[in-house]
Amino acid sequence: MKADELLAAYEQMALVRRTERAAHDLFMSGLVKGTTHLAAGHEAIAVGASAALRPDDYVFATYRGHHHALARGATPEECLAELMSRATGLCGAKGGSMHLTKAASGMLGSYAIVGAHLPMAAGAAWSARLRGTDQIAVAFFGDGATNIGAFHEALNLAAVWKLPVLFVCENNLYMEYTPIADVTAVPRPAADRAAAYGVEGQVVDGNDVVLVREAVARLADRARAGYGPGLLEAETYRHFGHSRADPATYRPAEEVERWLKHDPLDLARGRLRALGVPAEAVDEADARVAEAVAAAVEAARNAPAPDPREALTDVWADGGAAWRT
Amino acid sequence: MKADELLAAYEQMALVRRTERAAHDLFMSGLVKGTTHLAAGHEAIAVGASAALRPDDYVFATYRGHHHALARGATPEECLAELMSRATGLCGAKGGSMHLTKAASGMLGSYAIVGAHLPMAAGAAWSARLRGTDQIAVAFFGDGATNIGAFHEALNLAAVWKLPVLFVCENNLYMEYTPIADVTAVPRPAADRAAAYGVEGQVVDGNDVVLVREAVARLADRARAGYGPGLLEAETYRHFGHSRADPATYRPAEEVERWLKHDPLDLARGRLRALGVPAEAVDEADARVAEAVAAAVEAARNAPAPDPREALTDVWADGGAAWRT
Amino acid sequence: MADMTTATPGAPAGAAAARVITYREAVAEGIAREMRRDPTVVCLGEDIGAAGGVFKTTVGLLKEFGPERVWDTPISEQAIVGAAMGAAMTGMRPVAEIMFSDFLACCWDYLANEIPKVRYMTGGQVTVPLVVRTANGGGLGFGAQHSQATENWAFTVPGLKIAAPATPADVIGMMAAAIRSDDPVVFYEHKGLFAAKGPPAPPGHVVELGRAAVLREGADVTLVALASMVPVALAAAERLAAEDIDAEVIDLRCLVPLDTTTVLASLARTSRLVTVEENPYQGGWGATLVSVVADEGFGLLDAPLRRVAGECVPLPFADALEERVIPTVDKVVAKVRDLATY
Amino acid sequence: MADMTTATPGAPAGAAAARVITYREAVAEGIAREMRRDPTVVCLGEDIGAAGGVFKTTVGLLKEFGPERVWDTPISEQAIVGAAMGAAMTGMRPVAEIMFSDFLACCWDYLANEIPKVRYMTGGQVTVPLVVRTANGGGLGFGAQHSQATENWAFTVPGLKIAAPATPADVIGMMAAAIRSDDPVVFYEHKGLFAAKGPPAPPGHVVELGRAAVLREGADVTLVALASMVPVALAAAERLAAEDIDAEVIDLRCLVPLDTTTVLASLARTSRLVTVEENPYQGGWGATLVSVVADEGFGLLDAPLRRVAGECVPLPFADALEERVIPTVDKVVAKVRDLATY
Ligand SMILES: Cc1ncc(C[n+]2csc(CCOP(=O)(O)OP(=O)(O)O)c2C)c(N)n1
Ligand SMILES: Cc1ncc(C[n+]2csc(CCOP(=O)(O)OP(=O)(O)O)c2C)c(N)n1
Ligand SMILES: [Mg+2]
Ligand SMILES: [Mg+2]
Repeated sequence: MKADELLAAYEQMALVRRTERAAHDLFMSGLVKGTTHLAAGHEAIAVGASAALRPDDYVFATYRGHHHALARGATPEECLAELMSRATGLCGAKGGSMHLTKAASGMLGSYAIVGAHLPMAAGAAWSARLRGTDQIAVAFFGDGATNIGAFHEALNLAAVWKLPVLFVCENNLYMEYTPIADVTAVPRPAADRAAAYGVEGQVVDGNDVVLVREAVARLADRARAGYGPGLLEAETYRHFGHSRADPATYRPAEEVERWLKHDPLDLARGRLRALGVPAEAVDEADARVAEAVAAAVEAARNAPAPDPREALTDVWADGGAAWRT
Repeated sequence: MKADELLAAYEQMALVRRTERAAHDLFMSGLVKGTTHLAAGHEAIAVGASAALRPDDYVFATYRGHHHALARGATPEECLAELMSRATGLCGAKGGSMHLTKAASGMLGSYAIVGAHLPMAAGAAWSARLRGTDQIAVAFFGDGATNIGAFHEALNLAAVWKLPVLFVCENNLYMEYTPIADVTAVPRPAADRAAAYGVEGQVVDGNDVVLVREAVARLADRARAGYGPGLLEAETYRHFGHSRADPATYRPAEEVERWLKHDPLDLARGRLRALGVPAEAVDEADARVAEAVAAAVEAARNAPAPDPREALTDVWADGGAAWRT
Repeated sequence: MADMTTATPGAPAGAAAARVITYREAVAEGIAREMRRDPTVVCLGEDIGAAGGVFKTTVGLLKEFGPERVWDTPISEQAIVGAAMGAAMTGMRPVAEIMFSDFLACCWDYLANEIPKVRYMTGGQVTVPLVVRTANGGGLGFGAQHSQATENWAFTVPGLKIAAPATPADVIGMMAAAIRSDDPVVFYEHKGLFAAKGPPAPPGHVVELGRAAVLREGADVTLVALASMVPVALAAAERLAAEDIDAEVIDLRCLVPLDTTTVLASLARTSRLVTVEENPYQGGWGATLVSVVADEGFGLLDAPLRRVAGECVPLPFADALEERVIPTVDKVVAKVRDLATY
Repeated sequence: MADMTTATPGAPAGAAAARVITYREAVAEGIAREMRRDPTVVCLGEDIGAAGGVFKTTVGLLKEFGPERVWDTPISEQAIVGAAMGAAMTGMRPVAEIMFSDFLACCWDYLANEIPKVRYMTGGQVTVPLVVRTANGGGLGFGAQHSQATENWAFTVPGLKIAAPATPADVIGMMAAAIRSDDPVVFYEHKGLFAAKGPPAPPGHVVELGRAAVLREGADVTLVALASMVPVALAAAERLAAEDIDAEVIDLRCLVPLDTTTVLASLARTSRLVTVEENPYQGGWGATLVSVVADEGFGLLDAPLRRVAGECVPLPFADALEERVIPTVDKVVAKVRDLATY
């Protein structure tokens, strides 16, 4: 990545980090209902992958998907408004934190049933091929998702049909509270399964935005060129607990410490320094981000609640919800 | 296998073959309703595996399960009576061809949803371990089942929990009418997936009862000793079509010919010859089998139909079917 | 259950001499018509290509449309329906086959949690114009895991349209409507009707989803049926006519949208209603219909509302047992006769 | 939906001073009591061990019973329930947790096609004494895929017993009955009730499955509710009392066996019936109950049968929207008031 690209990526990651921090604080102060699954720590995966994708490619994410929505162009305000149950939210407050979606920019949704979106991404890739475009589709998922049946079915179908789809595992070492190693037959939950589908398994440092971008770019090129699916396991760690107010006490202190020292933003800052980008440029990016998120929080706070009548819209393509005559 | 063991195995295989032939003829003459999935050609897998198992081990089979029922001690009469909708059938004519079960001898059922019984077998193995017995469980399934999610989940769970369970794939090269190679990402649908669960993948000539017995015995010993699950891919071929009256015209003639020349009964006969077993001994076995199956057909034919009132029994453990007060 | 495979409900009088088409052929014809019209329609499923489907309901499609539009899949129900969903969200109109409707259980997450909800939970950002076709129902001795009438599973989930035609012409017309629908449709083809014959559908035939058909007018009691129970209800009506009980027979055709208007209008004429359902009594669609009627049509009622439904047991294998479980003409006649004297 | 998390339906008068237990604690307590009694009872599920379950409903079990009886699983719903089934067939009494009831869709084949059918289709050769526990229902802003009341999915399938307690004591008593049952039981624990408090259950407390509880007697109308709708119905009854409408409130407690005897007996006193269901109207259990009543209790009726049920939409995230979808005290009161003047 060139310096300006990397700086832009850094700023995007910082935006995710700030937005997640804001989401956390808003949740703690009771302004976000239900649940949240924050992606702080995972920023480099979303931002690095996005940098390697085209705007018309398709992204499918999980309930831990704020970073993907933001990386694909959703604004912090749209995201936070959704979390705060505002009519101006990405999904009009019908979806919530777990279902952020920005279809207009190819972010085709956040799915909260583990693994369910992997076949969908294969289907979007199939569709691209049928329509003769050279779009690709990417599914992001957690380490825990590698043990569910839909993973297996999606990988096999994608490989047999040589679909232009990438499966990117965000391996943060834990399901909710259980270490993935305790419940998985192989050390690399995703990469060690690749051979079962005749695809190459690759592991990447998911906290290094440059390496992620490179790895995704390579797999995206292959997929676009008709060589079939890619499977990438990106190692990362979450800074918050699994969801809501989880203090994540099940994680050993040294492990947390080690990973916090291997922070995606720090790594990018180091790389920027090495590329000779002046510290002020980084500070300015940070300042822009701080301002943007603060403004977003404010705007979302002031946005109206949804009209209760909206509960009975959007089931059908005609906009309504009638199930009988 | 010693000569007498092999002769016994041969006779069992011949019994399966004859019973399947009878089932086919009865179906064609309208005496078997619904459907059948005959296992002629697959005999060595059931018989070889059974020879390696203990009577108190558990077997779970598919809709193509007549050979497993017979190998585990169900009589041809019980099986054919079930197929012919008789009250004396294994399941009282409630199950039919696809659901042959003989729980009393550890044949815990034939399941007609592809792949569904793999987790069950894992569960039976888990139960054996919890109860402190050294029983094992075996699930037999087709090549087509390796692409369904339950396969993946069962293998992973069994490996993580080191369960005493064997997964034995009867690879007959086809799903119903579609070659397995057309829809599977790897050449060996089962064995090439083994590494994804940290288990050893092994391929065996599924038509050679001696080799099957050996392979299963080795995996069974390992499993019983606490080393966890085994995965075995047994190559075989079906002599009839997939089900009912399927003429199996989708299979190339040379392929059919090649496999018919590699017949489990012929192979066993050759081995018996090599062991010095006199031809008459084999002929006598054949004769016993012919007589037994003819008698079974006759007995099943003459057995009574089930009492229609039986339709409303056996839902609940109290024997009844009441869903409301 | 011979009546299931040979009856031709709704055949216009005098059509006997015209060309007839089987229900089974109508499936392939219905799909083919839409594939000709619209290049975004593609099919996928197990053994649907070269083999023409295990029920021979996709015969000819591979030949006419080629392997880029007719896809054989692995035994991966989740991948089939999940991929169909992803394709539907991105510009295609996939028609996915799930071989037996019992196997919907293997991809139920997509039918219950994904397909019917994604439009709503994204605030209307995406649509999912897909059809999941499946062979439904019993009466053929296929046993507990290949015989269920599972339309009620789908009926518990808002966001799915549910079609279940009873005649070849309706298969074609409703298939057209289903494939053209921008909403997801679960399309139940009844195994017991595949061999049934009926008049072919005229070119361009479309049967709007959610319109019940009054197949027989009557003054004394309304019978409401679906799919294979339609010929059963019609046969019962004939027998009842001989006893001077004049039954109106309604083929619901769809569960969602549910045409309660037609049912309530009929009730206004007959004051008595009996549903005829293949599915188990517990959780059957007839219950929901009855609950609408017991509320909104209460004032019209002259007698209890009755349901002839399957027994609450799994489907047994043997004919003698299966007939005890699934509604038959005899059972319908007995229930209606009893009601008429209320 | 504060009423859902704090109400204590069925608390005997004067119990306020006694020790109370939360519904959440009652789950763990109910399981622990059976594990102490019977060494064949084992638990499995995601995060149920060290973490004590994501709803903290299995807290303490790992500590008391150790890892050979409390098993953390991968995210593999099919393996969880499938393995439980295999274990149940071979001498164990597994208690499997499916974290949210929506995820039952991921292992639906086991609930729909395997567990409820294997006894029947083997002619009674095997039994499947297992419990599948799951957190059910909405009202907490968890959105479309984590909020459904899915007991009706199970209700469409004969062969499953269905329990859905509304109070901590019932959780314990029904858990005992469920685990001791030789039949498979789907045990719905309501998320909206986890924080609810109530009197603890006495030692050895067992509540037979299939017995509804009349929680409030009344002469004018019968309200039939389940799980989180029980406190809603009770609150509505209080409000209606102020308007001189005397409502009887029945907590069904189970869907299978369905206690229609208690309901019909109540109807004989009140002549009016309203169901209160969290689930969508289409396919809800109330429909089946109404269809029994509209048939067998027709002669007792003085007014239409009514159902207060969820709207037929997925569950939305925002409170303001979710309240529009799920029945509330206001909606129940309005519906009953209207009926009382019929
Ligand atoms: C099918 C299914 N089972 C269980 C859950 C509950 N659940 C939500 S997130 C989660 C852990 C997922 O772990 P992982 O895939 O590693 O993703 P992460 O949360 O670590 O990003 C679980 C078990 C679910 N949402 N869907
Ligand atoms: C989940 C599911 N999908 C589809 C089917 C229909 N079906 C029955 S047998 C079969 C082919 C199975 O092939 P394989 O596993 O190779 O076993 P074989 O029949 O060759 O012994 C299919 C697709 C089914 N029974 N279950
Ligand atoms: Mg994780
Ligand atoms: Mg095969």
